[in-house]
Amino acid sequence: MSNRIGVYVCHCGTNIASMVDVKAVAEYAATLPGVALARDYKYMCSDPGQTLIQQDIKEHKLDRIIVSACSPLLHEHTFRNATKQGGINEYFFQMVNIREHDAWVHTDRAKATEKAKDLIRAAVHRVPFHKPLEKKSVPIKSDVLIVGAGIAGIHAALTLANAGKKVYLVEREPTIGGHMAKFDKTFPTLDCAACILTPKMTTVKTHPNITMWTYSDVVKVDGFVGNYKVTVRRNPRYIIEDLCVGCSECVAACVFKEPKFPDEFNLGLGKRKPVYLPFPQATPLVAVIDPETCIQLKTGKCKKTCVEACGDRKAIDFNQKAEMKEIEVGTIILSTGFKVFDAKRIPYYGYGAYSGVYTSLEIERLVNASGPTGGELVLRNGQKPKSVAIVHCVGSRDENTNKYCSRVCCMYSLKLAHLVKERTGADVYNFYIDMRTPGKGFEEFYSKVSGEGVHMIRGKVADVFLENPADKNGRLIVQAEDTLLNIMRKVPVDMVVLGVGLEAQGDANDVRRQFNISCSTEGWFLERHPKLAPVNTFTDGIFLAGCCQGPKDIPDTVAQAGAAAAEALALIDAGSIELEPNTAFVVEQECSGCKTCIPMCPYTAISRNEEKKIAVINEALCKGCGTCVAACPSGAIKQNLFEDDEIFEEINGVLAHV
Amino acid sequence: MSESTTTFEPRIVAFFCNWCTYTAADLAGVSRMKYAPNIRVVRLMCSGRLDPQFVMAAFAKGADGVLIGGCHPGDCHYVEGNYKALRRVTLLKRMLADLGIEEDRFRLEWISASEGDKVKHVVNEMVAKVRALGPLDMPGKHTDWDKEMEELEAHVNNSQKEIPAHVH
Amino acid sequence: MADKPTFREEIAGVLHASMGNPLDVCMQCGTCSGTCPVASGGFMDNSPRRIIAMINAGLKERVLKSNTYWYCASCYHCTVRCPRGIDITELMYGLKRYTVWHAKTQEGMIGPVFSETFVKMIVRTGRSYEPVLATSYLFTLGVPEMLQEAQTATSLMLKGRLPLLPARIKRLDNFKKVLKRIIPLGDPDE
Amino acid sequence: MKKYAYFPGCSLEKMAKSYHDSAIETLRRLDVELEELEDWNCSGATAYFHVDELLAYTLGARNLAMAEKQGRDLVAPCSGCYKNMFATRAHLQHEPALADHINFALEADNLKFTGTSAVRHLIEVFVQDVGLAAVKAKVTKPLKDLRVATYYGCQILRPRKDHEDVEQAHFFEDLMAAIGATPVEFSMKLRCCGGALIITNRKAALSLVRNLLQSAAAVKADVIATACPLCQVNLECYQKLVNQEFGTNFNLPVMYFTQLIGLAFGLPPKQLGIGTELVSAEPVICHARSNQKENL
Amino acid sequence: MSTKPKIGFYWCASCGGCEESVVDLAEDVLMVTAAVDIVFWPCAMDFKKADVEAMADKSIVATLLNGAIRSSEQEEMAHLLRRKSQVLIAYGSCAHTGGIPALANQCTREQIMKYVYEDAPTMVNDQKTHPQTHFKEDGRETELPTLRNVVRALDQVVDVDYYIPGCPPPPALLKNAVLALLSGKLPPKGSVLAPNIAVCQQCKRNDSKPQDISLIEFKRPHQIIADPEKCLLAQGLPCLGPATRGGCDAVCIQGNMPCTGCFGPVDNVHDHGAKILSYLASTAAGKEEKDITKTLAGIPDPVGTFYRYGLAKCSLRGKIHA
Repeated sequence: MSNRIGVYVCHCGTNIASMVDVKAVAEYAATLPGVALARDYKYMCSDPGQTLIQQDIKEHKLDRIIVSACSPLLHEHTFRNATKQGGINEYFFQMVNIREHDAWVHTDRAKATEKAKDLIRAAVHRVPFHKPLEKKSVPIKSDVLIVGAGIAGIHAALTLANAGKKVYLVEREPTIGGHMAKFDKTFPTLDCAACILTPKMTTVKTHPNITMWTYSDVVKVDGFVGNYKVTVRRNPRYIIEDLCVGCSECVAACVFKEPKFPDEFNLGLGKRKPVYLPFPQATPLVAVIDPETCIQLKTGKCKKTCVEACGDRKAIDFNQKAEMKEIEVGTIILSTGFKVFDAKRIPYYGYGAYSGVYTSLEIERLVNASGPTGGELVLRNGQKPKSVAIVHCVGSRDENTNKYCSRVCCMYSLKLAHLVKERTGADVYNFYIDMRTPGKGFEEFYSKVSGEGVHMIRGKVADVFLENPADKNGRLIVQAEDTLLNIMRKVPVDMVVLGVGLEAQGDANDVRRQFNISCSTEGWFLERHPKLAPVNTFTDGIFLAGCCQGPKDIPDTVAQAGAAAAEALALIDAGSIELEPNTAFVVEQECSGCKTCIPMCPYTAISRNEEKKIAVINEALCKGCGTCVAACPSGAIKQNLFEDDEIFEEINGVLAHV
Repeated sequence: MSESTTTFEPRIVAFFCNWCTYTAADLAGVSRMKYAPNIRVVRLMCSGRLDPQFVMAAFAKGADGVLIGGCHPGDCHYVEGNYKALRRVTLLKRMLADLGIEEDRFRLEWISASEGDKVKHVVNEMVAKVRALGPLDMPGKHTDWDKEMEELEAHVNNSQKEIPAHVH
Repeated sequence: MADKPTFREEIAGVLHASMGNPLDVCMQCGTCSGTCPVASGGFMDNSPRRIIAMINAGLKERVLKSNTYWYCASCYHCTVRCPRGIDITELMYGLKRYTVWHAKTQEGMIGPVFSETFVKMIVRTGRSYEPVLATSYLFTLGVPEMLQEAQTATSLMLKGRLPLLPARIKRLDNFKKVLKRIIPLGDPDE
Repeated sequence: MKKYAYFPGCSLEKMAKSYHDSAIETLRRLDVELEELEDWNCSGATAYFHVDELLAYTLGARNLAMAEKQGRDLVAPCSGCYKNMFATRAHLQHEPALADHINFALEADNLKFTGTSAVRHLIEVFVQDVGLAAVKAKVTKPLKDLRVATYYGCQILRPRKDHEDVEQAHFFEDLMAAIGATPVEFSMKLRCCGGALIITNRKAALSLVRNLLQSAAAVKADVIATACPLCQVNLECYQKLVNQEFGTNFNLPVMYFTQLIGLAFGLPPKQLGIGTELVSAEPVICHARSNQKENL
Repeated sequence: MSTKPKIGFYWCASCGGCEESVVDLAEDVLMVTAAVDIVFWPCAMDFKKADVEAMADKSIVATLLNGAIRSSEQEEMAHLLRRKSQVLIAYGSCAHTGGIPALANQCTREQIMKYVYEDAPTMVNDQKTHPQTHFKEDGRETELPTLRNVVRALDQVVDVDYYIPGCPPPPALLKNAVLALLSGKLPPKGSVLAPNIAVCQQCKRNDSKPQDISLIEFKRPHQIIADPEKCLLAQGLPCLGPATRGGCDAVCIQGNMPCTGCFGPVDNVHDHGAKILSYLASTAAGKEEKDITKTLAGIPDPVGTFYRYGLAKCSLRGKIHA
């Protein structure tokens, strides 16, 4: 086959040239069959470098281009573009990595040069088999789905809605607001969470561009970037949302005179009735009836005093059924948040066993004016604690639980130390391993709290036990080595606050599969690139915001939510997205219909054409991994850019010299 | 033999997945780690694309070793491609052993995008092992096997002079 | 590799059994000390955490002078709680071995003597025998302890809980051969 | 009848004979036979690891190899022996090279370690293999309202064995409940008794014993149940010294769980080796008797 | 003298089944013999090598040669027939891909000789006498063929024009080939004269195959009584139908036995065994290495299974002996 190949060897300044004899390599390349021209040049990625390619294509009638320079992951698109500008199909191009994979990792110039020659020869063998390909472009629907309505979801939703995009905001709890709605004050500024969050929550409720579905789950996700088809289940709350005015008269009228069931929003520290409003600023301000505890729903035999109370508003509907909503969106933002570490997993801290032991989140509720004690920080026996130990790193930085640092615990533990002191004047002891306060105003906050006379003890708490083994409600001894004083500390306290870490949601893995993205080993959703694509996922059109991607404080969460919204907007406003054409396709007349390929595909892109009795690949769903190609027993499936012949030739080429 | 092992430079063909191992190799470069220059990387989108035919071809064409690199189990960019690779490689290992290819010549490693040092470590280790094994040199072996045919071919085609059709 | 190993490396070298992480991952949180019943009782001159820090810092002499590891009750509580997965109890064993081999054990320490007597006895008989044990270390005890011990011993004797004759295993010769193949102890009977 | 290779360990020959007797007797009632490991040797104890690891493994491996010869799982009633042999097995399986080395040595006694015999602690046999239901079924004299402090000690659970969470085990309590006794909230049940230090670092050891007795007494335990001879000796035989040392006056019976089970099975105390204590177990016996009366 | 096109048949390292298959043409044999003039067919008619040598080069229109090339004699005949024939057709699996005889490439010639003449249980040979290739007695000398290093497919020895696959090839393929020859309507040189599509396409059980059969256990034919309606692979039998060229009407599967791959690969596949391996491994379940290994242990002899008819054409051509 008579190709006219152009080979370009980049010096990359001295990066390559210092370890690879670029001249020799170019001269060698010129001798290879099909090579019409071979040059070396200082900076191929520079404008003159690219122009060089374009001119040569025209002047020397080149029909294949090989650039051996840095990693294709860096400059492939640059040179494809140059090739295109030169007037031939951009996929007649092949890149050879002689920097990251050669010059930079070797010390023997002769051998590095040999390697460069081999790699270029492989490309020279390969390119004749390259076919002209077109990038496929898919349109982007402008509606956006946001899953999870904590501060991340709320912020992203408002950003997009204000930009005029239609947003579906889905939340599985009866109210939006997430964890932030449970907090009292926020570090380091100590402004009250409710004061900054509730206005945003109401805006979400009233915003014309936002469809807010609480008490709802995403049950099905089909499609691909630009047009996802999503099914959302709206669970019955037995209250007609549009008719309820949130007057809570039904709650007052409930046959249960006293609240009797653990109240989820207050983590069981308070009680609620079967019909309830999660908290005063709940959004939507609509009651919920819990089918597990409501007599009518369980037995059908109740006086239904609530219905009476509701009167002609007729908002209560005991026959309400789950409702399925089908929506089509172009992009998706996941902001499903986190769960706090279950302190029971560290039994020697006594959570659940000793009444004096609390989690930090419980304390947030206890010091919160809208909490179960109306903001009074008291023990379960109603008394104010005189001494309080705050334990950092509970379930974090520990091979037995979670290896990672949860990032927010040091700061919120300092915040709680401040609040506890402020509310009770108790002696407060913070037990920490390392005090981590990297953030705007964080270190200042640390010194402020230290200045308030909080005892800072450097040492991980090793044990919490009862002062009197017989009295489980009595005082506790917190034991740790004071690693600075180098003595053992056994501090008697009335209350122990466990600074529990952050964990991925229990169902993160199911969600991940549902949206076909990856999780890190700890279960956090995996970003496309830790630095350069922190809110993208490996699935186009799906973005991450907030703690579902990893522990974060509120400022970072909001920032990231903004970024995710911006990424979505960028896609939407572009109107369409171009995808690499490295997809697989079936050569009809060679397919025997053996079905081997069908289960290979993680994206269900392969299906069977029943009348032709062969496999067909939906190009739009194919992500181009090539697993089906390797599996196809009769080589009837081919992958663009990675056809068998191309790879076989690359192998032959790299080994050709003897 | 000892002479040849001293001068022998193993040729190892590596198939790296685009998202984890190829990126890890880039990272090794960016971090200026140094490793043996005996490896030649062929980039695939996913270790699941690895067709055992490629491995056979590489050995047949003169590779002394073949290295496969993919994302760690659970981390595959294409969800499960690496498991499929694992299944194929597991069986291929057995078959290669039956075909007399030493175990150390064929290796699968999970190397995530952040494990540049692992690329270095794995490559160096493998090069050392293969160097110890000496050349595989399939092309050479095949030519040796076929030398035996030259004599007869010459004999049949040259001994008899051309017999023109009109003789009969 | 040619240059002499650091103290940390030496210690790492004697930690066969440890399936735990290397010492240098220690973050000095003090969980081990806080968990250790002996350390928290104030009996160790250096807490386990400090010992690790000293090893990492290469303070060999100080470590060898320390009584810490001879006070380790091998309860493994630190090991299961260490947030960095270090097998601290094994480390303590390692340090004991190190000092015994390098004959660096401190004066007046009963631990080493006891252990060695114990080992010698087992090598001789294959079984342990409390009375021999007692006599072999009694002289190292202070007078009150010696009395206490005698006192306890007698009462046990009266209850028939102390053996009068040392036990021996049957295939003692084989047993000794086995041990000789592991390390040449010389003749255990000497 | 299920059979095990039984490794009594040195102390059960005399010092803890009552443990031995009660174990044999109670298990017989449960259709389990402990067939003594032929020519067993000391498993190394903790002291051994102080001097030479390799020898310690060899000692353990010899016993394991002999159990394999008997084709049975190996049962140790002593937590120390159990831990050593459990660790030995785990480690040799984990490091074939080491196993080879040690097997070379074992040849001298025509033995070979392959790892086929599992290592079980006596209490695991009751809880996991026999099962609480089976135990319960054999109870004739439930130890009603006998407040038992279940003392696990260290080496049954630690270092991590294939057990429920090492930090919150409760099988011992379940076992005691199964024989009708009342397990108390013994918060120090997993803490160390300092057994390994009683000779070498007397003061430290005694203080640990003191802590344990204190916390058991605080919750009004009638008896401490143990599953290890060393713990038993420490908590019981040295109680007097503790009292001398700290001016306390503990008088708390410390019995083997097998003895308590035996009583619940209605076996005569003598058969269970009761009567050789330095802290009299009489109160417990009386309690059992009084129960019997009630039952009549 | 006949003007009918001259046809030759020859038989190298093979079982004779291919010769049988010619007879299997049944009455069509008459059609063939009527249409052509068989000038060489040692197993059926009395010709000698000398007769062939005497023929004019390229005077035979087509020779159908079956059997692999194992001995110097077979090699010589291959060269000779190549020279005398316009078209040389590798007939049957052995000539096509080495066939069963090529499984011998797992052993060295020496190993084989030693086994056959010394170690085989049926062998009594105290002197350990081995066959000699050169024999001399009172002045008379003879040369005997030697065994080659390896077994070769025909095209590894001489240039081959066409291939008719199968062990043995079904009569239909032969008939079509002959008709094509007579009509001169020949496909491009090097073609395999059978459909370029896998057996599954012709298999009646194809529809019964579920889309996802993640096998946790491979079975061997003797271990189960296969349901005659259902896909054999779905029943755990490693059926090579998906990876093997069709044209056989899936006869084996009709006989309730899995396809063993005698037709060799389709055009796109370079290394039949490797492709079979890839596809079978792909149908195995399991994510943990131990589970996978357990499942795949159901294929006890990969080489023998994947290269049953094609070891000569395996990229490595056989086992490497240190």
